[in-house]
Amino acid sequence: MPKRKKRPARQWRRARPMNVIQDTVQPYNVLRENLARRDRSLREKVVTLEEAASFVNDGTTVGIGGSTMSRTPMALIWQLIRARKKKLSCSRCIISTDGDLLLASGVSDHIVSSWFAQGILWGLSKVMRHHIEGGHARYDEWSHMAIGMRFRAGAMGVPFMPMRSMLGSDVAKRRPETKEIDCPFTAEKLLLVPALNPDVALIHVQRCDAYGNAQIDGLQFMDIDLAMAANRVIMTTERIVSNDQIRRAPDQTKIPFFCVDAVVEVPFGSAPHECYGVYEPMLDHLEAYVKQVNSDPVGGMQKYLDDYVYGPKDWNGFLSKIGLDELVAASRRGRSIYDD
Amino acid sequence: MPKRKKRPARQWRRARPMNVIQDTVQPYNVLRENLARRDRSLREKVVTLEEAASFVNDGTTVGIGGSTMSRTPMALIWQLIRARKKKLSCSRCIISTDGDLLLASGVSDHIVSSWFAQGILWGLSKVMRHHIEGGHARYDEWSHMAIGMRFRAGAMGVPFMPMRSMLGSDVAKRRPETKEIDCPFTAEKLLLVPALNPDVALIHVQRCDAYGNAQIDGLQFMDIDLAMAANRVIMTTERIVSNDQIRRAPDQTKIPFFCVDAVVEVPFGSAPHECYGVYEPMLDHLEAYVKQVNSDPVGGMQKYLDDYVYGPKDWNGFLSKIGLDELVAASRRGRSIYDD
Amino acid sequence: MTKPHKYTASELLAILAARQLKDGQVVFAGVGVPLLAATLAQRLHCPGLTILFEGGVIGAFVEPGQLPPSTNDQRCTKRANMVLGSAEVLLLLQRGYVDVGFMGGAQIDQYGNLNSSFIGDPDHPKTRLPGTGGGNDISSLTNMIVAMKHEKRRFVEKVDFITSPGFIRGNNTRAESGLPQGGMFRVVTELAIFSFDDVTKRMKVLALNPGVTREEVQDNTGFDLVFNGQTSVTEPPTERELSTLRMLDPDRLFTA
Amino acid sequence: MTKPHKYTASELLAILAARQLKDGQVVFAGVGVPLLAATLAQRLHCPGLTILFEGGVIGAFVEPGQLPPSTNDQRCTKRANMVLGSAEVLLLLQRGYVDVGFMGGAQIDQYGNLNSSFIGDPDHPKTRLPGTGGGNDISSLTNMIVAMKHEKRRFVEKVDFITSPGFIRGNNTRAESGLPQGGMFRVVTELAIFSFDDVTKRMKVLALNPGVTREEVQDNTGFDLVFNGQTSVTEPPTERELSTLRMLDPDRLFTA
Repeated sequence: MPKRKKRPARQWRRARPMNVIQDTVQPYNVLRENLARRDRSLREKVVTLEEAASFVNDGTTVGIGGSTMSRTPMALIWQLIRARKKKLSCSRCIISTDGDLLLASGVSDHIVSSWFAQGILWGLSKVMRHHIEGGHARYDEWSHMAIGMRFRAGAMGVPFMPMRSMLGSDVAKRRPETKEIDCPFTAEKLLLVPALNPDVALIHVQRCDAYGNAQIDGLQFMDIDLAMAANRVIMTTERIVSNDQIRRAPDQTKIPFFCVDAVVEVPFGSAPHECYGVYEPMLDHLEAYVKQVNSDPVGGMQKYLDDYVYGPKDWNGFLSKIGLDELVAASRRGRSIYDD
Repeated sequence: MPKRKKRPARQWRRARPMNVIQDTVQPYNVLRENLARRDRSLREKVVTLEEAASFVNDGTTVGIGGSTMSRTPMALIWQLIRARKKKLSCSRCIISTDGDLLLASGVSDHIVSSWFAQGILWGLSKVMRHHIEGGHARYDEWSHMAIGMRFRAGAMGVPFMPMRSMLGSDVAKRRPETKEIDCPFTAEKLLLVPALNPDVALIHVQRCDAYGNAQIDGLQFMDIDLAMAANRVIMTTERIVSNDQIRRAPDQTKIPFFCVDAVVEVPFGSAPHECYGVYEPMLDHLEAYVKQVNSDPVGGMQKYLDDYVYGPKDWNGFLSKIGLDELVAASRRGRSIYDD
Repeated sequence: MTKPHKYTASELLAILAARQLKDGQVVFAGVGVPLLAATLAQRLHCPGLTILFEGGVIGAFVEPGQLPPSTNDQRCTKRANMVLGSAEVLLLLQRGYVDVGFMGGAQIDQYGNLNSSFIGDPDHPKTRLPGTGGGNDISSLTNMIVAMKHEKRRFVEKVDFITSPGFIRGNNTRAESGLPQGGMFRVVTELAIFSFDDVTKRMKVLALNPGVTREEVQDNTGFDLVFNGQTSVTEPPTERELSTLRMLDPDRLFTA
Repeated sequence: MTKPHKYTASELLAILAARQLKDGQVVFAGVGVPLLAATLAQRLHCPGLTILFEGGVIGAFVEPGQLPPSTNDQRCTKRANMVLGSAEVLLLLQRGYVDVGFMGGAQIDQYGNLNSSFIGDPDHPKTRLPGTGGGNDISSLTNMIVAMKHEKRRFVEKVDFITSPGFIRGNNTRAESGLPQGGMFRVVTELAIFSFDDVTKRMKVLALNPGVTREEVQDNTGFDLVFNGQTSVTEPPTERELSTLRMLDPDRLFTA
């Protein structure tokens, strides 16, 4: 059993009260003024991972792209942990081992999601259970579509979206932020879910140019709405390509440059999760991780953070610890999606 | 000046009353039951243009894909005219010479759109003016985004979308179908626009398979929402490709097969309008058309219908009348979008 | 072909679940047994079955031995007809394009309500479960088939928390809650197949699995089951069903 | 370089409109003079100008001599940064990504309201105009520059119909109508450049075009214009502006 290290004090603070900013709809004029102040001009915005993480302020709201073990902006999360960020309120449609890392490191004490475990293969996350059941952090549960509708309302610049699920369930009963209405057109019952406009979105893509024009292959999850909804977007990319390449197929651009505030080229930036068409999840690493942290959600997790996050010199150092064999095998499987 | 032929009586009937079906939100259970009855299985559905047009019933509501002079499902409209359809209520984000044809032929007496003329190059449509000012047909004007939000609500299975334009204008004042509310979250004024679920959508694409899985290159306008919103979709395509080709790049499929009820392969199916990457508008033909019909919106139009719609043996016969030179030139310009 | 073969409880579950699907249907399948069972049905009696995954996949055709570890992985998209956003694929349920939702369950009650959120008091839970994912959306918006393990602690009179609504408190309470469409259609376990009473919306036994008695089902259930005269006995898995299933999941990822 | 050159009224309009744009802005441009003027600005003082078109285009870079006949044509997309749906591009206005809306106008009033729907009584119109297109959305949601011909029948005290809202009835009536953002910023004609009073929101003369008098502007306007002491005189088109413009529109599609 790994030695239990003294954990930093911030990890133990109590969950914040209900009226955190992720629960409240930002007034339209505030949203507009925030956006008017952003530099939306066509300009290069390539930075280092360290610089990118420095743009995330403690106590702010963070939307995380991808879903479960796919296109997770893992390098950015890894860097936020190394930078000892605090009290971030994080939203993601489905959150996986990245949620463990955020809670256990003390970076986040509030998760907004529809599903939180390491992965369906491994049952419950003991790390999540430790933090949520212990009251050290909050996990606000919404239906998967509700998370999508909240980002969509945020992306569209409206305060809510109407929807027809969650009604009648206890999921809605525990979300006082929603409003049940009788439709003014049809008198049907509808649920209105509030817009979610995170202070910053973290998104990983297969390729983008130095301005932030991004192409996403395969599963796009909710990343487009998230990018449009957020007040800032930090984008990591497997590869930076020329603006000429982007302009040759403009209908393949999924996120336009003017919603992107920083671009970082990070090969394997979703490791140990997958990046569509580039690599599949690194399941050997993940299985060892799950075994270690679920057997000891405090000490095992701290040891993982020490060994894999705080320890390595840089992101390539982290990748080296996963190991070349697993990176090569994951890449081979990743590319196989295009074998047909 | 062309001889004025006797026009069919149906062209002269008065506009229908305000409560046509395009103005009312369909109850959720009705929408669901209509959809439950559709055969959504993976099956081949290739038919002829004549068969496709026969699926459109008189007096129903029709959503038209593309915008202005782009990817207009012109062959389908041409066939609806030949089949002497009546009293269709037609919606399109921006309607162009197709609107002239629909009104003058008597196929439609009700247009729902944001803009109606032949094209910005040619000023006002005298054909539109003749029919609308004369009270022979109705043109309901919405903002461009409102048309989009109405299709979107229809596509999402909700009765309305909230939006922030049209407020304060006379456009909204003339649309009693809208509802102005104070937002239950922010107390801001919002406009709710009702869902639009046309009985049938007419959509033209660059390629699809025999099941209806469609790829759309370039400008997609509102076609995806329209396809999801409609109770039936009739799709014409420049080319039918194999399902294997579709499955090799599933992230390029823009409309899924199960919303499509009929597929017709019609090369140059948008002529004389453009089809992105395949051909540009046939401006010589259009300019001659505009000159003829704007100088005589009744007789000139009837002559055009006789010569170009009723007269030709089939769609290729219509294309022959446009002329090979113009088709080749338009195709050359069309493909040039990919020259970079 | 109908003589008994050796099979595990989870193999039986997958095969009986697969039999519930009809060719030509559009099915929204969760990961695990549902994904496997839908894929099995597609290889057997439903070549025209359209499988949707929550990650954003339409018309999937999962490869043998390449089962995805979640419905958000690229493996789900191999030879699919369409890949789209995850809000978009969930909206297909709301619009009505889906015939059947097909999920697993951690805890179910007599009205088919599912709990995957909390064991105990939600404010001070004994166990915080992962949560709804798309489960709430699927069960709110379409007809449901649930495949799950049959244990007394999983089949309870009233779930601690309604994550994914079945018929709420029975009768018309589902529609009155704002859910006029869909509802529980079938529950499949290793012991029996269940449907729901047309009026009361209580769970009833439709068919017993081979070799299972009424008493055995009732003993493993935390509420009184409705039995009626039409309870039949299910045909055991055929050799073709078993061999196809084992070809699809050779590593026994979901049929351990 | 500042000595006078020969130019047409529409060339002057395009050049003066182009000068209103600033580098780094995101501008939503309508077809015709706005498209041409935005493209001209991009070739002159605004290399980093981002041009949006209603058909669904972000970051367009229209080629000389290849001006599109509408903003829904493929020519708009050549060497663009992104092509997207037309509802999506309009929603960018609502979310707030756009700095300037840039349109033509058929009829405008003293509060900057535009009419492109009806001449006369809307129930029995003398002329049914094409309608709003995206005009209502653009003018409702962002700051507007309007480039139009200056005629008395086009500059009226009160438009017959508010298609695209300016400041409605002046003062705070725009915000009170539910439009707290945006509004008329500039009107550019072949006679003068106009802005709007901060308080009353009435149109005022900002600068006279070369050789144009106050009286000439007032005589061609159907309402009393506000003049104040700061009215300046605009620099005439430079040779570079004219030659670039003529390179872009050699067929005089929009500068006849």
